[in-house]
Amino acid sequence: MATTRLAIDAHEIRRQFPFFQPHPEMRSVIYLDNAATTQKPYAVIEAVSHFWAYQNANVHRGGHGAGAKASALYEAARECVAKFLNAREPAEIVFTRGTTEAINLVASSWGETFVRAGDEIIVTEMEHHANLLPWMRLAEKQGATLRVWRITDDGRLDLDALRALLTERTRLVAVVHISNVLGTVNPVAEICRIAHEAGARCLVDAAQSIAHMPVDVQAIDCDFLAFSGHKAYGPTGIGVLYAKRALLEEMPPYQVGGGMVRIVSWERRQWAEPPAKFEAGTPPIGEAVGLHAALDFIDSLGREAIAAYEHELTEYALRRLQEVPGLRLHGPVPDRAGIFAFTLEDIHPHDIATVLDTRDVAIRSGLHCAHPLGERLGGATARASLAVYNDTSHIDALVEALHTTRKVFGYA
Amino acid sequence: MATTRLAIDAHEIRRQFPFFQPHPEMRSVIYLDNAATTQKPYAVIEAVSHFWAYQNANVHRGGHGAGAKASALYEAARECVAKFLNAREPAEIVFTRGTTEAINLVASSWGETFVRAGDEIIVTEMEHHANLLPWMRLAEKQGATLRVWRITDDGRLDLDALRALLTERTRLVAVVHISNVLGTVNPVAEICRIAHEAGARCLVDAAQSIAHMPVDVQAIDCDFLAFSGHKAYGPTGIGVLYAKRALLEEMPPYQVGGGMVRIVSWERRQWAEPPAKFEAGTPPIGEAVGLHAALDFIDSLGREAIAAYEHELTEYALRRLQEVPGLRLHGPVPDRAGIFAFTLEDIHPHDIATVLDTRDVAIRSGLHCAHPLGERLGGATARASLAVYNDTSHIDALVEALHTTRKVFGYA
Amino acid sequence: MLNELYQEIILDHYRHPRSWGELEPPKITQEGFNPSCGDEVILDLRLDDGRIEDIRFHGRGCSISQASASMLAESVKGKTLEEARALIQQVLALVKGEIEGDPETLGDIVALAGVRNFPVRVKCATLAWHTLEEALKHADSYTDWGVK
Amino acid sequence: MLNELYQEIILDHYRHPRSWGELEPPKITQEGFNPSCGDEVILDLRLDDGRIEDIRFHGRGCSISQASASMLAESVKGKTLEEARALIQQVLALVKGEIEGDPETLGDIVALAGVRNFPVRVKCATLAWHTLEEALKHADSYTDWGVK
Ligand SMILES: Cc1ncc(COP(=O)(O)O)c(C=O)c1O
Ligand SMILES: Cc1ncc(COP(=O)(O)O)c(C=O)c1O
Repeated sequence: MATTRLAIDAHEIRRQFPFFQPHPEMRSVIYLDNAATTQKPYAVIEAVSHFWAYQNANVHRGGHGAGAKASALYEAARECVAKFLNAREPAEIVFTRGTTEAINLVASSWGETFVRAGDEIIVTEMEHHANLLPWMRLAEKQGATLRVWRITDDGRLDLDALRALLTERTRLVAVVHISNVLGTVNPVAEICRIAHEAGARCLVDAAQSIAHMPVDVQAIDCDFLAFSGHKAYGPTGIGVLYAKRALLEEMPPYQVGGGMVRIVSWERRQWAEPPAKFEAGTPPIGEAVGLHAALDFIDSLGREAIAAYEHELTEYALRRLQEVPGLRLHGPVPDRAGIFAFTLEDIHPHDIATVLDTRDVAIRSGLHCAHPLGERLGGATARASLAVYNDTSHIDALVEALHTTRKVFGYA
Repeated sequence: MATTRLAIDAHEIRRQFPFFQPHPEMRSVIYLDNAATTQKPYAVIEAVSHFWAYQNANVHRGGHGAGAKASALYEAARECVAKFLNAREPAEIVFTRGTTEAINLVASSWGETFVRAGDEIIVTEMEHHANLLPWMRLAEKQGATLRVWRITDDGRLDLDALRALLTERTRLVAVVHISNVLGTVNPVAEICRIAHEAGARCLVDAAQSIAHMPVDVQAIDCDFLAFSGHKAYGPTGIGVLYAKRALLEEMPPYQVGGGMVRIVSWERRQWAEPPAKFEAGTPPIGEAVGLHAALDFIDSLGREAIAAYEHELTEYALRRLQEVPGLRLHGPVPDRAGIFAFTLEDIHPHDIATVLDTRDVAIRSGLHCAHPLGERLGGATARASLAVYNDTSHIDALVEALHTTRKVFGYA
Repeated sequence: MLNELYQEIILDHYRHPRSWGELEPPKITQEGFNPSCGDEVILDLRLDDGRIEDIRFHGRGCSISQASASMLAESVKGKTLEEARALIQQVLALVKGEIEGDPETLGDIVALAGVRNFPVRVKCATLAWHTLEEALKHADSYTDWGVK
Repeated sequence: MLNELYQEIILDHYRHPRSWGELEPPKITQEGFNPSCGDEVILDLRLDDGRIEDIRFHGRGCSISQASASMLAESVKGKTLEEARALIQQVLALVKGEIEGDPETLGDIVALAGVRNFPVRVKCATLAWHTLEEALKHADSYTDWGVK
């Protein structure tokens, strides 16, 4: 694979990550669990440390210069996210703890206001629990109906199936951008267009796409989009809900407390404008600074370049994995993202992961928080997932370790 | 003031904080806005950086050694909090984003399950919005009644007034441990006892007490207690809900998503056990590591010693503030915590804060997210608040700057 | 620097606000609010024949926001909408340090230039002016001055 | 190290579990679940006269958890409650590395000692044993073995 043709040099990029530097206390790991969380570059760690050390203060309602500076940093992070997503304005960006909270916020605030008994919500069969359980619960609470958009046998979504599911009662289509199990890249812009034609809103779970390809909310024309900082080279404790301004205006607050209210008396309350209306209490300030640095890191490489690089690496991985006897890969081939869920002979995925771990290859095993999909696929899988710092040598090590696993379990 | 008598040496403690070290880019600040957020010691910043650099992985559902280690660190933080609060077991500790989310969780999960039309909730007149708005909203939603426990003119709570408010319909008493405006230290153990006698639950907002005095949930016998990491020398993005195990068992989940569910199929769901049941999605892992280091920092000084030191400092501040002509201090004297909300002549608090800021004394001004209390006190106030790294020289600088403020505004 | 911010004339407007209060209907009422510090300015306007026939304000907040509102009320009364809009732009530019203020045309208002060294306080000084700007935006759409 | 973990005997129990399945009622059913990896073991027991008269298991999970359950079922069948409880303690101690296992008395079970070097997998090995421990805790409170 001619990585030189591409702007991305994974070896050079790894130098920007302490996790990949030799360290006396740590064994060096081939990290292929990026769908769970990514490692953090020095730039992110240092931005956060610098904030705690020298810039720390609470935001909102000033009083002193340090507070004003911290508020400015926090709002600069919001502007950075708005630009990163091509939102129309920073007010469309609400900071949350992560993807899960962002979707819970929508299900609770928007859902309980606009979804009524007899209405319908469409979720796909490949959703992560984060984009499934909130809708299941909302449907139960409101007496609405959950419609499941089944996947095809090769792990894709069929747009005609969506058209057949949509009715005039459909309020929302909830769809993952890239499946965290199958690696399927869903045509979210088309899905939004079809949903809108039927008068439904569309929410896109971008947890797995945000760090791996360009994500433009105006091009997709989604109503809501969610992602987590920690899967995009940023810290935990922060995520983003993007929502169209008009929706945020008509949604009631989610959590209530300080900072999201203009006036409170025993008789009346007046909420703040969005996005403040949805950010009760002290927000994740240091984490927002870290997310800002993480998105700058991604932009320093270029999302087109990242996508192209990871695409080539994915093609390589598909070729190499298919060489392993008894390996059964889920999800579409060849057109897919760098997330590979598989089984190997009758070896339980936890055992695969354990053997790989002894070879310092870090993957994940289980149902990957997508149980209904897991059932459809026949149970637990082992999952390797790529990020921009991985290269072909990591795939080689993975394949090598899979051969070892076969041997340990007595396969020739 | 004979600081030598005490184990606390604030000057020595400040050496543990980068914020108080000379720095080429920063002016050194006399930081008296600790009720908003505290500064962070090196130990916390380094624990967090070390985690991001070398220990980072997602928790839950292992697969590799790094994930197991990160999970162990996350659960060790929970154990640390449990010990710190003297909870019966780590399962009584739920990690949240902060105090605000913790109370929203209780109001939503416990409140919507156990508070019915006609029931009553008692909140005090000195509550922060975080312990007020969730109950206002719950009362509206459920058709319950909010009863306001008024403060006395010297800013205290009268227990007989509580007894008079309690009825057999009272489900909850929500009370702040230390008022973030008045500095009042409320007798929460007695309040819980009285509430329990009437068959009500009691929630304690410990945001302002957690870093300043011993807080023992078994001694207080509260049903719920909440605090934020960032006000206890830890990072933003993390806070704690303590709740008695039996309550957590009978409460439904708050947010739903990955990690808080055992089984999900299209037909059925089975929630995980507490505390996992209340921690949907990727939790604030790095932040938990930071909170662990922060509580270790507090314990390294000793909470009794901190309380004794801050008590002496508070006495000194009360004496010195009373020397400033035209200064009107709110809250009880002398028996109170180191939070001083005041007005000065007819000078607007924002102007006081601005003048102080030019003298590098950082305080806060406004209504401090406690609007109903603010109304009672006659509007905005300036607020100075102490932490363990402050000393008498800081109080002197504050008083000096207040004299300057008088002069700028034409007072002799 | 402090003395520039808190000039005598500012404190005088703060302590003795001009045109304080509310107008009787019919009127236009426009509320201004600074969420970052809680300052509030409410303007009551009566327009007639393309002019600001009368104006009052009330509100609460720091000396800068209230003095600025007082100066505004004093200076725009009697002006045409066009003149008022031009003045708003001039004051905003002054406060942000984009132009130097001419005491001849601006009068007391030049004192607001003192906020330039206090970035956090710029919003206090501009609050009333942005509020008026907002009120005048809708001026053409009012048929009856008493009802919005 | 790996070869110690995945000994032939473990793989054999994994692939050919002994006593797999469910009992007909009356029986005691106890479910065991490892939330950190999702492993599941369900034990069906019939007690009689202070003895484990019959036992079956089913579940899903890794080779360690399933092999361990299979070994458990094979070894405790016919034992008195007291003997079973003693065996549980012995196995837990073995797996945690507190004692060395005696192949004479433990048989295949000694193979479980291989998890010692894999802290994350210890819970897989102990799952079935903790599940049995839990089931026997309630043993005295059952009057009718078919109903809990
Ligand atoms: C008494 C009190 N309760 C609750 C809060 C809210 O804490 P947080 O903003 O960290 O959620 C604060 C802090 O502002 C407080 O002082
Ligand atoms: C597709 C998808 N959605 C949502 C989530 C949940 O993200 P978080 O745990 O950061 O809230 C994940 C990550 O596990 C994911 O892969």
